[in-house]
Amino acid sequence: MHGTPLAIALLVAVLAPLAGAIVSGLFLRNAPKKAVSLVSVSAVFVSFVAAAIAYVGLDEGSLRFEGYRWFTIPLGGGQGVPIEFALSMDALSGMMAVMVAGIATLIHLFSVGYMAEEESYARYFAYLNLFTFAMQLLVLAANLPLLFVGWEGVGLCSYLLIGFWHQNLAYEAAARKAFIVNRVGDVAVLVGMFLVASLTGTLDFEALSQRAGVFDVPAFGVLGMTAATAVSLLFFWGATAKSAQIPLYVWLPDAMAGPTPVSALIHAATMVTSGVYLSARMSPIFVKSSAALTVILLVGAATALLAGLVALTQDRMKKVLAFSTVSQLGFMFAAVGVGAFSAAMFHVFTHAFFKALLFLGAGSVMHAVHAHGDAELDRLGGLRKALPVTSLTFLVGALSLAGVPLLAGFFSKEQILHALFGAAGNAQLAAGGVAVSIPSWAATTAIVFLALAALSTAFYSLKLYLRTFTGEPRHDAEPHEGGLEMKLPLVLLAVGAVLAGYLWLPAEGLERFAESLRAVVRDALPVEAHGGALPMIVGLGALAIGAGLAVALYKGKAEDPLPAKLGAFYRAAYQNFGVDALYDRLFVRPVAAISRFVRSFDFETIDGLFVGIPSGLATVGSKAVRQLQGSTVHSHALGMVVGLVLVFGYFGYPRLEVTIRHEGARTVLEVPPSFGYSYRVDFGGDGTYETGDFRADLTALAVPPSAAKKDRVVLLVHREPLDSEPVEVWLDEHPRELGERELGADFIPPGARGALPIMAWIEDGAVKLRTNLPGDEPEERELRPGQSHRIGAARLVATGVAFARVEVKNAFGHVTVQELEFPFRGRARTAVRGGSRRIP
Amino acid sequence: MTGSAGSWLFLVAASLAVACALGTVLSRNTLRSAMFLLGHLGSLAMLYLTLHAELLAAIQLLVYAGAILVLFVFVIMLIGPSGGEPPPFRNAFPRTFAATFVATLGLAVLGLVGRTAMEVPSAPEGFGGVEAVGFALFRDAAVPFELIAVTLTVAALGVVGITRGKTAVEAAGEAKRPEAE
Amino acid sequence: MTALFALAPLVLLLVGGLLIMLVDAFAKERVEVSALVSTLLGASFVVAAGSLLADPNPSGLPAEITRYLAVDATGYFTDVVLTVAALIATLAAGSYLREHELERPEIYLLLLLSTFGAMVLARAADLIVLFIGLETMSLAVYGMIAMRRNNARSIEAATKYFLLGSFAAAIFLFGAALLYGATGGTSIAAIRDAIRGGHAEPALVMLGLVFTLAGFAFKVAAAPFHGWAPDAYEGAMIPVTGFMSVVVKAAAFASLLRVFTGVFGDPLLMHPTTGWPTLVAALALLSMLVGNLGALGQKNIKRILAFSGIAHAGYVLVGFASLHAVPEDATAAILYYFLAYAGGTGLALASLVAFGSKGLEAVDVDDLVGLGKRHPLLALPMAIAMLSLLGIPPTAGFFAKLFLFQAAAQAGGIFAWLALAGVALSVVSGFYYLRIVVALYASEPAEGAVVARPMRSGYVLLAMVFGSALVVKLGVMPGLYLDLALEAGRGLFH
Amino acid sequence: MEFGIGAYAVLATTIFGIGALGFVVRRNFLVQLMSVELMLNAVNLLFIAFNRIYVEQHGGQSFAFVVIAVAAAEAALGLAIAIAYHRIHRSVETDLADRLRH
Repeated sequence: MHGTPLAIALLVAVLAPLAGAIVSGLFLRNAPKKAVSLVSVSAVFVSFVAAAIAYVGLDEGSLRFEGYRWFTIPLGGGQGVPIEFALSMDALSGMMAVMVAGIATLIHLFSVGYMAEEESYARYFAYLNLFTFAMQLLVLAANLPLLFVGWEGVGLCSYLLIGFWHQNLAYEAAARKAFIVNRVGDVAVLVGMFLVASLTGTLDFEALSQRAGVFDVPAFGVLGMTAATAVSLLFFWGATAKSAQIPLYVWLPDAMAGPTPVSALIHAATMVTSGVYLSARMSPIFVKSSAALTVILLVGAATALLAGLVALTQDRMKKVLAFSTVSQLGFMFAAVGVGAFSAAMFHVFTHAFFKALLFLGAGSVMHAVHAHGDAELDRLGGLRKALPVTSLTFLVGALSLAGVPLLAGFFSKEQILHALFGAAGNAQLAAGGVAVSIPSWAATTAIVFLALAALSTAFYSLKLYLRTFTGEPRHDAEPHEGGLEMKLPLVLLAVGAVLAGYLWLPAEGLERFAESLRAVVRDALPVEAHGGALPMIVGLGALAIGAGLAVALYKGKAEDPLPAKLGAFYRAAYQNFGVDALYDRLFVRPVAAISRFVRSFDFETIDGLFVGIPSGLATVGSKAVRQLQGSTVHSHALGMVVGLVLVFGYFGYPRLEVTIRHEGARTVLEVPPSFGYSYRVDFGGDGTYETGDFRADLTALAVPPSAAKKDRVVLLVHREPLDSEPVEVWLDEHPRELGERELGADFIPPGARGALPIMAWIEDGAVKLRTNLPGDEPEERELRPGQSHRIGAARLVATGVAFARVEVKNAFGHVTVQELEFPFRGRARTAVRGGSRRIP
Repeated sequence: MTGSAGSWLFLVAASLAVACALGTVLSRNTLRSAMFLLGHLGSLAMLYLTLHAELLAAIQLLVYAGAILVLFVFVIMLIGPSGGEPPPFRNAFPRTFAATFVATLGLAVLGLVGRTAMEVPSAPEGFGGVEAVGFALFRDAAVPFELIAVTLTVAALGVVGITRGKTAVEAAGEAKRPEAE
Repeated sequence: MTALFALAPLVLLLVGGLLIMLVDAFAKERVEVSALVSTLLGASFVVAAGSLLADPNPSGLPAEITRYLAVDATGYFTDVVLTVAALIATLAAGSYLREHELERPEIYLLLLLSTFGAMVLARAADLIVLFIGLETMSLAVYGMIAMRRNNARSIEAATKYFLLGSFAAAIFLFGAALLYGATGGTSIAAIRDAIRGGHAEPALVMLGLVFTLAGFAFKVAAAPFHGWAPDAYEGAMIPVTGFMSVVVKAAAFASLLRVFTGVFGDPLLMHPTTGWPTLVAALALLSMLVGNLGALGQKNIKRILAFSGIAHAGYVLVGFASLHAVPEDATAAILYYFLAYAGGTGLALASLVAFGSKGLEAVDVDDLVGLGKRHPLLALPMAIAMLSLLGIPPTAGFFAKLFLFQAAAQAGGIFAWLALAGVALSVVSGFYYLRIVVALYASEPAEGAVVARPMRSGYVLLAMVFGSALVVKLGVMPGLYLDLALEAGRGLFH
Repeated sequence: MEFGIGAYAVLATTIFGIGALGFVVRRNFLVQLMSVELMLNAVNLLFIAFNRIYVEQHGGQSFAFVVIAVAAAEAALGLAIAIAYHRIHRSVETDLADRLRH
C-alpha cells in the first residue's frame, strides 16, 4: 500500500463509517444510547473531515490511494484486465464525498433526536453507518468494479433500512421491490462493465477517460448500435434503477416506508444520485453517442414531468417529497442527456441540501404530531406557531426546490434549462472533437416537459408548506419542536439550501469549484450560457404560475380542492397512472405463476410439457397427473429417464450448418467437423455425389462450375461506392424491371420514372439487359455469368447460381439433408429445404 | 467357444436370461422375483462361460447368487412377501412413457451394436482363468482392489449404524421440531 | 513410499480412519470420535494445501498408482476444497449430534470415509477407480442419512436417494462399459488416446458419453436429473445436508472435469455446435431455471438450499460449456467456484446448525425471524453466506460467478447468451436469499411462535468463523486464489 | 449360426432395458433394488463380452469383478434401508414415501 499522507485521508473517509458500523452493530447492542450516538455520529464526522481535508488539499488533478492488486479479469490467451483495490479523488468525487459525508453527519445528528425512543437504536445507527461506508466507497472508488461494490452495498443497506420497522415478513414487499428493481439495473451495469473491459482493456476511471478514443471507431454492432451507444445505454439502464427513472422508478415512493431520516439520506440526498454520478463518471463515453444521449434526455424529461404530476396529487408529506425526488432526478438526467454533466452534478449538489432539509422537516413534523410512517396533509395544518424553526427552514427548502431566485435550487435549475436551450439551438454539440447531435425536436420536447415539471414543482412545494404550516390545525396533537440535535441540522441544511448555489457563480475565489469539476467531466456544451434570457423567463414563469396557483388554491382552505377540480386525472395521477398495477400484471404475477409451476416440478410439469400441451393428449395427461402426482421415487426416476432420452435425442440427429464463403473467385462450402460426422455433397442436383461416399474428413469444399443451374442467374448490382454490398436480383425468363431499390434513387433520371429504364431477364443461361434511358437510344445487351457491365454509376455483374445437396450422417446412421441454392458471388443464403432420415 | 455348441448354449442362456429378467420385473410376489433373479444370475454365469470368463462365472455364482441373493431372500422372509402393490402397468402415462423409452434405447443401441462388426480374436491360453484374472486383479489393478475394501467397510459401518439397537436417547424420544407434521 | 507421501492427504484419512475405528471398538472409555475426525481432516487439509503450494506436480511416481489416481495440482486443489467442506460439516455435526442427543460414532467415521471416497473420485484417472470412489462416497452418505432411523423423513430421504442413486450408478456404468467396448481401455488416458487416434467406434463413444453424462448429472443434481435433491436434502440431518451439498457435488464435478477434459476432450467432440458443449449449455440453462424458480416458493431452508444447489450446478455447467473455447480460464473458474460454493453453502448450513438447540431446530425461514436482533454476531455468518451465494461483491460468490460468466462470454455465440441468462437468473435468486437475510435482521417473530434458541458450542462457532473467513477472503483477495486455480487447472492439460 | 460380440451387446442392452423399465414402473423397494441388480448384471455382461475382443488384457473382467463387489456392498446397505423403511411404513411400497414435498 502506498500513497501520500493525504491519500490516507481517502482510506479514512471510507473506513471510518465501516468501523462505526461494526462497533455499534456488534458490540454496543446493549450499551447506552449515548455511547451509540457518540460512536456513530463521530464516525461519520471523521469521514467528513477526512474527505474535506483531502478535497481542500486537492490541487489540480487527482489524489490516489493504491491498495493492492485485487483480481484480474481473465480475457483469454493470458490477457487480463487488472483491477486494483484503489481509491481516488478528483473534483467530481471530491465534491460528492464531502457532500455525502456532510449531509450524512447532519442526518445522523438528527436521528439522535428522532429515533430516541427506538428500541433497536444501535442496529439503526449501524445500518446508517454501513450505508455511509458503502456510499463513500461508491464515490471514491478508482475503478468500476470497486464502484460496483459500493453500488451493491447502498442497495443492500437501503433494503435493510426500508424494512427496518417492519414486524413481519408480510410487510417487506417495499424493501424487496427496491432491491429487485436495483438488481435489474445491476445486470446492465455488469454487462456494460464486461463490454468496457473487453473493448478498452481497463476499468480504471483515469485510464478509461484516456482510452475513450476507442469508442470513436464503431467497433462493433449490437442491435445496430455502436459500442459507445451500447455501453452508455447499459450504464444508463443501471442508473435508471438506482436513480429511479422511467421505467424503474416504482420502487422509490414505496421505499418511504423506512424511518424519515433514512428517506432523507438515502432516498433524497445520496444513493439515488449515484446514477447521475455514474453518468458523469462515464461522461467520456456518453458524449460519444448521440443516440444514447437523446434517449437519456427524453427519459429524464418524461420522468420529470410524470413524477411532477403525480406529486401534485399526493396527500402525504413523504409521498409528495418522494415523487418530487423522482422528478428532480429527471431534471438531472435531462441535463445529462444534452451532455451538460456539470449542470447535472450542480443540481445533485443543491438538491441534496434542500431535499434533505425537506425530509428532515417532514420528520420533525411527524415527530411533533406523532404520526407514524407518514403524515397525511389532511391531518396537519397551522403548525407554524408551534414549530417555528421547522416551519421557517421548511419554507426555505420549499422555496429553494421551487426555484425562487437567489436560492440554491434556482441556480442549478437555470443551468439545466440553459443547457437545454443551448442544445435546442445548435444541433451540433462539440465534445472532445466528436460532434454530438441531439435532434432539436427532442430538445424542444424536453424543454416543454421540464417547464411543465417546474410549474408543478413550484405548485406542490408551496402546497406542501401551506397545507402543513398555515391555516387551521386539523389535528389534535400538542406539537413541540425536537431538541437541539434536531434543530441544528435543519438550520445548517437551510443555510446550505440558500448558499449552495453561489459556489457555482463565476465569482473570484469560487470559480475553482465549478471549473475543476468541468475539467473532470466531459461536458458536450461550451461553458457559456445559452439561449439568452429565454431560459430564465421560462423558469420564472413556471415558478410564478405554479406558486400563484398554489397560493390561490390553498391559502386558508381546510379541504384540498384539487381532487374535485381535476377529477379523473387526479385519480389517475394519484394512483401513479396505474404503473404499479401494470407492473404487477406484467411481471409480478407471471413470475409468481412460473414459480408455482416449477415448484410442482415432478409429474405435473413433465405432464404439462410433454402431454398437456397437445390437446389431444389432455385426457391422458390429467389422468397421469392424478395418478402420478407427488414427490415419489417414481416421479424422480421418470424425470431422470426423460433427461436421459433428451440427452440421447440431442445426439440422435446430426445438425447441419453449412456456411458459404467467397474467396476471391472461388466459392467454398464449409461444414462443421464433428465427432462421428461424415458428409457427402451432390453439386448441381444430378444425383452423383462429387465427394464420393460419406467422408469424415470433409470440412471445406470448393464449389465447381458444374454446380451451376442452367435456368438461374443472379444479377449483382453494385452501386456507388462500388465496395458496398451489392443488391441481388434473381432472374428467370420473365423480364424484370430494375428500379429504385436496385439502382438507387439518384441513378434514375427524373424523366425515366415509370418508364422502365432497365429491363432484365434470362435467356439461354445468360442475362439479357434492355436499357431505355432518356436521351440514349434503346439498347440491348447480353451478359454471360462472370461478365460485368457498367451503366452510369452502377456496375452489373452476372453470376451463376449453384445448387448443392449436402448430407451429413452421424454415428448412429441418421442423415440430415439440406438443399442449398446460392449465387457464386454475392451474399450466400437460401437453404431450400432440409430433412432427416436414417441410412443403415 | 465358437461353433454350434457355443451357439446353442448362447441361445438357450440368452433366452433364459431375458425370460428370467422379465419374470423378476413382472412378478407380483417378491419371493418369486428373487427366484427369477436367481435364474437370471445362473444363465448369465453360463454366458460368461461362453465368453471364456471362467473365474467371473464362478464369482457370479458364489458372490451374486450365493451371497447377495441370499441376503435378498433373508430380508423378504423377514418382512414377509409383499402383496397389494397395484399392477405395474396400470397407469397410462408411465406405460406410454416407459415403452417409448425402451423403444428409443432399444432402437438406438440394437441397430448400432448389431451393426458393429467386431472381430473376435481367438482367446489366448488361460484367458479368463483364475491365474490370468488373478494377476490382473492383484498386480495390475491393485489400487482398485484395495479400494474396494474401503467400500465394503463403509457398507458395513452403514448397516451397523442403521440396524443396531436403540440408543437410550432414541427410546426417550427424538428431536421434536422436525417431526412436527 | 514417494507415492504414499504424494498421496498423503488421502492416506492420512484412510489410515487415521481405520485407527479410529479400532480405537473406538476396543477402548474402554468413550472416545471423542468427532474431535479425532476433525483433527484428521484438518491435517489432511494442511497437507493438501502444503503440497499444492510446494510441489503440486510431483514426478517419479510408480505408474501402478498414477494410472489409477492422478497425482497433480488439480488433485491437490480438489483435496483442499473437499477437506475444507468436510471439516466444516464435521465440526457442525459434532455440535449438532451432541446438542440433539443423536450421537453415534459411525456417523463421523462415515463422514471421514465418504470424504476419502470423494477425494478418490476427484482424483480418479481410471473409470474403475472412479466408480469405486463414487460408490464409497455415496454409500457412506446413504448410511449417514438413514442413521436417524426412527425419523420417517430421514428414512424417506435415504430411500429415495439410495434407490435413485443406484439407478444412476447403473446408468453411469453402462456408459463406462460402452466406452470400454469402443476403446478397450478403462483409464481416462487410454480411452482418450484411442478416441484421438480414431480407433474408437464413434457410435459407442457417443452412447458412452450420453450415459456417463447422465450418471454425473444425477450426482451433481443438474436438471432434469435433480428430482431427488430437495427431498434428500430436507430429510437429512443438517450437517449431513451440508456434507452432501458440498462434498458430493464438488467431487462429482471435479471428476466430471477430468472425464470431460480427458475422455471427451477431443476437439471434434467439443465442437461448439455439434459436440457436447451445446448440450451441456442446455443442461446448464435448465438447471439455472429449475433451481432458481423452484427455490422461490419454498419455506424450508434446506429445500431452498437444495434448489439453490441445483442452480449453482447450472452455473458450474456454464463453465463446462465454455471449456471448448477457453479451456484454462474455464477450468480455473470452475475450480474457483468449488471453493466459493463450499464456503457459502457450508457456512449457511453450519449457521443453521448453530441456530437450533435441544431438539428444536431452525427449519423454516420463519424460524430465523429476529435472530439478527437477538444475536447479531451469530446471525452475521448466515447473512454473509446468503450474500455470497447471491453473488454480491465483495464476497466469494461474486467473483466465482464473474469468472464463470466471463469464460462463457469469451466463448461467444450462444454461450455468451447463456452467461447473460445466468446473470439474469441470479437476479431472481435475490428473492429467496434475501428473504433469509430479511428474516434475520428486519423482523420480529410472531406472537407465541416457538423460537429455537441458538446452541452454545465451540465446534460450530469454529466452523462458522472458518467459513466466514474463507468467503470474505475469497472476495477481498480473489486474485491469489484465482491464480492458484489457474495453476491447478493447467495440470489437466499437460 | 454364429453369434458375435454384437449379439452379446444386444442381449446386455435388452437386460439393461428390462431392468430400467422395472425400476421405473415397479413400486416395491425390493423389486426396484432387484431391477438395479439386473442393470448391473447387464453391465457386467457387456464388460465381459467386450473383453473378449481385447484379449490381451483383462480390463473388462476386472471391472466386472469390481462391480460385483460393489453391488454386494450396495445390496447390503440397501436392504438395511429397506428394513428401516419397513419399520416405519409397515410396507416396502416406495410410493408411501411422499412426505417430503414443498
